Amino acid sequence: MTAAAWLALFSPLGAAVALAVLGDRISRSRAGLLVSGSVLVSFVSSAYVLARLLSEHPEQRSHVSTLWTWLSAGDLQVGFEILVDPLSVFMMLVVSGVGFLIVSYATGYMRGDDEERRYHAYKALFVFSMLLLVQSGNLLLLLVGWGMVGLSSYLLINFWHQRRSAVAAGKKAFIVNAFGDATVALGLFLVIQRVGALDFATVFGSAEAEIGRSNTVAVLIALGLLGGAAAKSAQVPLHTWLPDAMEGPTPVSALIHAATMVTAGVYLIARTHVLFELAPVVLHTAAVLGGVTLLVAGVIALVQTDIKRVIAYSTMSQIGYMFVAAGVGAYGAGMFHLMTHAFFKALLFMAAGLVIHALAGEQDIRRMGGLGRELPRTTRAFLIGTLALAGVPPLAGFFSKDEILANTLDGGPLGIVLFVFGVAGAFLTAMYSFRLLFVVFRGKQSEHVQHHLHREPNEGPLSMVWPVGVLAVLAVVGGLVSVPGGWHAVDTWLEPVSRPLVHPAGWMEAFSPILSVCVALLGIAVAWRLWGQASDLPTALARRYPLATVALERKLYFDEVYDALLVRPAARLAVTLERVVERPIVAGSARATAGGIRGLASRVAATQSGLLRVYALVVAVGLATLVLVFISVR
Amino acid sequence: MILASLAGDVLVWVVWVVAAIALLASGFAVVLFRNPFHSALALILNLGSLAVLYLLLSAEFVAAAQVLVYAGAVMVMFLFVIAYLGGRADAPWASSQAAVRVAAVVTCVVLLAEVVLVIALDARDGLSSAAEITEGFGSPRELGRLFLGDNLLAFEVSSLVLLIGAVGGVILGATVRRGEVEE
Amino acid sequence: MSIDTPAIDWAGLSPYFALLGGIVAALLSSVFLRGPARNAAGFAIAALALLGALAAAIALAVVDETGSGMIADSLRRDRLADVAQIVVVCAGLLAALLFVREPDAGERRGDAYALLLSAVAGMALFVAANDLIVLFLGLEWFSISLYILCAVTPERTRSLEASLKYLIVGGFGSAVLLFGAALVYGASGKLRFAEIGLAGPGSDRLLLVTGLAMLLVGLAFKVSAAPFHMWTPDVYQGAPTPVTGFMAAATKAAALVVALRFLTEAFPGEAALWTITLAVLAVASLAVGNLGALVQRDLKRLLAYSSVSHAGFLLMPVAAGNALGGRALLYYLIPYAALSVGSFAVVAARERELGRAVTIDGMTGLGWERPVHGAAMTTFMLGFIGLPPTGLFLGKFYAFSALYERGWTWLMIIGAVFTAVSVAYYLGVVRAIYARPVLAAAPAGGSPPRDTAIDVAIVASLVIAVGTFFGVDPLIDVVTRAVADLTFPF
Amino acid sequence: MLGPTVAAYLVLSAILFATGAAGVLIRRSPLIVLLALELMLNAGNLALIAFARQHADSGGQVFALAVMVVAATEVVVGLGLIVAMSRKKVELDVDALTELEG
Repeated sequence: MTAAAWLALFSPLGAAVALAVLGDRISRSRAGLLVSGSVLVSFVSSAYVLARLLSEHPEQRSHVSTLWTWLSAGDLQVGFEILVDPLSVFMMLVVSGVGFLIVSYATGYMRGDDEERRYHAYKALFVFSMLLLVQSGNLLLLLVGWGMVGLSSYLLINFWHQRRSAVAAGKKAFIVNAFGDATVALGLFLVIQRVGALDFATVFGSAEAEIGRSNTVAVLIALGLLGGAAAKSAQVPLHTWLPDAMEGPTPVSALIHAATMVTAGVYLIARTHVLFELAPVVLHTAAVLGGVTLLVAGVIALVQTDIKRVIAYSTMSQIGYMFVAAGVGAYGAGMFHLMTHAFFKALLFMAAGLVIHALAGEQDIRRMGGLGRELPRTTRAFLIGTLALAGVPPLAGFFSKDEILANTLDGGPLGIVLFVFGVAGAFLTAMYSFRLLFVVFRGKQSEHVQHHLHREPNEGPLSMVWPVGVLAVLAVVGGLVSVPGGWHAVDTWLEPVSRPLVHPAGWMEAFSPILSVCVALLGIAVAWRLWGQASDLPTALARRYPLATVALERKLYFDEVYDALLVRPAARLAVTLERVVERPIVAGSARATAGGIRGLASRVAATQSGLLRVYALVVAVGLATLVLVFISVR
Repeated sequence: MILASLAGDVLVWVVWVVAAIALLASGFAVVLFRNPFHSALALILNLGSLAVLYLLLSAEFVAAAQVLVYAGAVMVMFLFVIAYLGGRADAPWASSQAAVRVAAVVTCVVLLAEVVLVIALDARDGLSSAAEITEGFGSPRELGRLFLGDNLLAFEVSSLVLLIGAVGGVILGATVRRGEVEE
Repeated sequence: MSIDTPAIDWAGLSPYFALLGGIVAALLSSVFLRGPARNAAGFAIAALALLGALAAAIALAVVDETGSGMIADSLRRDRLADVAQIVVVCAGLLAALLFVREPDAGERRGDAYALLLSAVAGMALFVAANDLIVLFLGLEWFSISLYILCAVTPERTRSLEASLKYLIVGGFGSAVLLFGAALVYGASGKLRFAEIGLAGPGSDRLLLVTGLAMLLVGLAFKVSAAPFHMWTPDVYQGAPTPVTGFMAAATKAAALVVALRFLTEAFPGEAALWTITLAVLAVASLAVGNLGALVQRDLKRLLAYSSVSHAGFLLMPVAAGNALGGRALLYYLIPYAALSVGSFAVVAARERELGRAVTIDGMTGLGWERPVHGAAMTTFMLGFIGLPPTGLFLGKFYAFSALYERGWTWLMIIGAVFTAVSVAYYLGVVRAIYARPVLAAAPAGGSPPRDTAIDVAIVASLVIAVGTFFGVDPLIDVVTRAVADLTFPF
Repeated sequence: MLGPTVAAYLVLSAILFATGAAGVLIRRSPLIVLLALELMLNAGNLALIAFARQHADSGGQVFALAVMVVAATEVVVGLGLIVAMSRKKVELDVDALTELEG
């Protein structure tokens, strides 16, 4: 069984390495096949592992497999090991399953791109990193996967390196993620220092005894982990990279950021919940972050005009729900929503991709409209995704979101507040998702559509259409694995790994769905009123509240604040250093060497003449300072 | 007896003062002369006065080596190269960047002040008295014993470094032969 | 007159003899042979000598349970020296591969091999030095060899320029180090490291710390730690690329190992002073190196600044002053050396292909034209950042752990921040590698033939860099034993 | 010990060191810079020999002799470089050449 898990892990890596080594020697279509085949192998292996686990007693479903002792320093032993347990298998299935659909879709979507092979290689690398992250058997290997996910997402985001905006977006994503990596690493140091081990079993087993509850160290460890989780999962205030990440090839990498990568934070909390529970303050912080994020992102999504960005903000908002769930201790509910979200969000992105594909790359929804008649299948797919997202029963999103809301009700006073947030969020979700649906598919066709729409027999190549179909089915039925008042398959499955802290009573399970369905329907109605029919109400509203509109369109100024506080001072420092230090001292010699062998003009040489002495002078000044310090401290 | 010792002391002082003045003056001259040829000559004087000081410090063998090897062989090579370069070796004295020059002088003065301060503070205790030396201290015999004994490695490595230097000089100084067959 | 010559430990000296034999043979072959035969013979001799030295050093590292002194205790024979020699010799081997087709070296190649061997021998001596004289001689031996090596391609004016700059600033640094050594000798009356350390809290502390300051400057100069780094970009850029690769890897390794040994053995009483100084130097190097690299276009210059920034990372474990730091330093050095030589090897290959200096734009499309080079360079750049799968990931982790143990979390945080800064320029290179060339950068004079030697060097560096990631455990074992003899102050 | 104490020699050596350092820092001719480097190394030698006398330990003298060899080697290499540079640009004015690295 563990052999199958290793196979699942390494097969995408093998594909990535093969593509890197083969370069131009493999044809584009073969490259795509190779990668999708390798991810399919991962999925099948994961399914096999699941089947094997199912045949075991629930309390014994945990297997560690170590390839070799990776490093041992003193008492600290870290193996190159994977952990196979219900939680990791759950994530493996989501990652490799949805990953497989994405990869297959991409072979159609990226066809004809100059650098198709590179794209496939990056994607294989991404799947490998993600699997490493969810399968690792200790915190250090988890950090490795964590970092590699950030890296491969960087590569995907600025895949189109000719676009300045893509490059900037990639950099931003990487820096935010690197910040998260750093905080996780600092957390790990504390764990090593206190517990002296990094493998999950030992750490979780002795955490309470070695670290203690609610003291500074416990809080710092949990904060470090939370920093990483919030960065990777794009939670306020570390969320700014995600909307920009939509610069990646439409919509494939966007999809990766929606369905898989960003859920890593939720996984991390669920996996290390023992450490979080030692610092309930931090756990509650996570919940509050999630609550704030789901509202903020929902509001911003209302005014965005780029089809991918709307879905991106929706992603942030939905992950906010998952953070709320994890934060109140309803890990199963969070993971459940993670799964259904992967289905319907992937569906939405793929449908959006079909739209963009049909419109030759157009992403601005103001230049769409009336596509319902032209693209009936896409419209149906989009409608299913939207209904699931909005939480309309009996689609997948309904069950998972309401499980979260029901769980918050049991979370004490904070839970009640979060419940209110969640219900408000449900309203917003319904509103912005139907706005998107109405604006894109209803109304009259814009001029752009009339000129650029190109029709294909199946509204897209087959390789793009079938994953959409599969996901549409999943988005409809995926929620049935867990039904309020009935059964809780996900909770039960994950029980041995992450026992929930909250147990909603019967009335909660009944009350919350009814309320949230009402709210969602209200949201849909409002959206209908505003965007569903020809009306000048939206513009009138915008005119009425210009400040609010601008603030929302500027995404509540998060970017501007970071820019002023961090980016610009850093840039100024670099520029100043360049002007004061670099140019006078160093640039001269660069110019001289660039001038070529014979062209060492005497003028340049004169600039040079100062240089060497300056070098020596700096040494002398440094020496004088050091001696002065040394004799004065003695 | 006391008188003789006193006379010896005075003599040493006189020699020391003369050598010290020569040392510092020639040192400044090396740095300040416009013509490298003159600077090189000043360095020879500098090395000579150093040899005198070494003698006062009972380092006979080092003093001899200083005069023979250093002031003799090395400086001859120096003068030869300067002569080879001819008048072209004359380099402008002044710096184009006065600020650098000022900063350089200030830094060196500060550094000097620091080291002198350290020596002065130390002179009250550690440096005030020198250990008694034996008869053979600093003699060729004594150093020979060290070079073949305790410091054998230093001896061997010095010769190796010199070999590499010589090879390097040949490599750098040799004209590049053109037209040699390349693979 | 009878002279008691010290006992000679022939086995312990075997690495040196292998190298010395190589130097002599290479010099003779370059005198007597002409044309291609000279090049081939030079390479064969250098490779044989280096492999011999490597084998000897490995054998010694296996045998040396406890350290001992050689030749009247002026040289150490212990695992620290052995491991450092292995690193230096391997860097030499890789650099020798790069020389095989170095076009600018022309007929000087035979001499170049001799000088390379000489530099390796000087470093091998330097890392084993046990007294001030041998320390100074070793330093000068390899420095002088490197000065000449920089100018081994005299057809390029800028390599002469680089060489003279290196010589003058390097001579300045050496003179400072010498004066410091003199003061330390004056303060303690001893030349052997351990005896200096044992001289006890006498009255001459002031003299001692002044000397220590000067010695630190001299060593920091060789490590390229800011603010004593300013020669680095010029010399790295101007020197022939194989020499640069060797310098980047070996000089730093040697100087740091010596710093570790020398400071812990000779200055245990001043530990607070030198550890804090090194920490400050580390911060300065991180700042200067990383910010400087951000604005570079020339790849060799960029890598030079990157090496300054890594001087900062490498100084951190030494600054920690504990056993963990010693282990971290040695471990870090191994993948770092491989990454350095490897990345310069890729630059050298590219340089020969394009027929001009390589800028970041010059890397455009490398990943497509030469997939192996591209993938290797990508791995090297990621490795420099500290990402898996190279050993530097764990190296940084170790270095940080050492700081943590010392209680210097602030330094860890500074290190982490600058790691984030470094991402920008390293990834810039990666991006260029996998960009499609807008205009096909036509190689000057057609594509040169495949250079097997350089490919071997690149793949070998890659294997070492990645191997240190996966084979951490045995390596940790090795470095733990290597520093077991040292007594750390913290 | 006759004459001035060791401290006096050390002060001389320090002055010589500073003079040499200043020479490296302010002169433009590589030849004179090389000469100034010799001054610095000789200052180190003087200090070594003075300390050797103070401790009555010949080790310092051995060190000084080794330094002498190293100094000679540096001179050889430095001069070789200067000659190579002057050769390289025979057609250029040597003033310009010396300015290059001065």
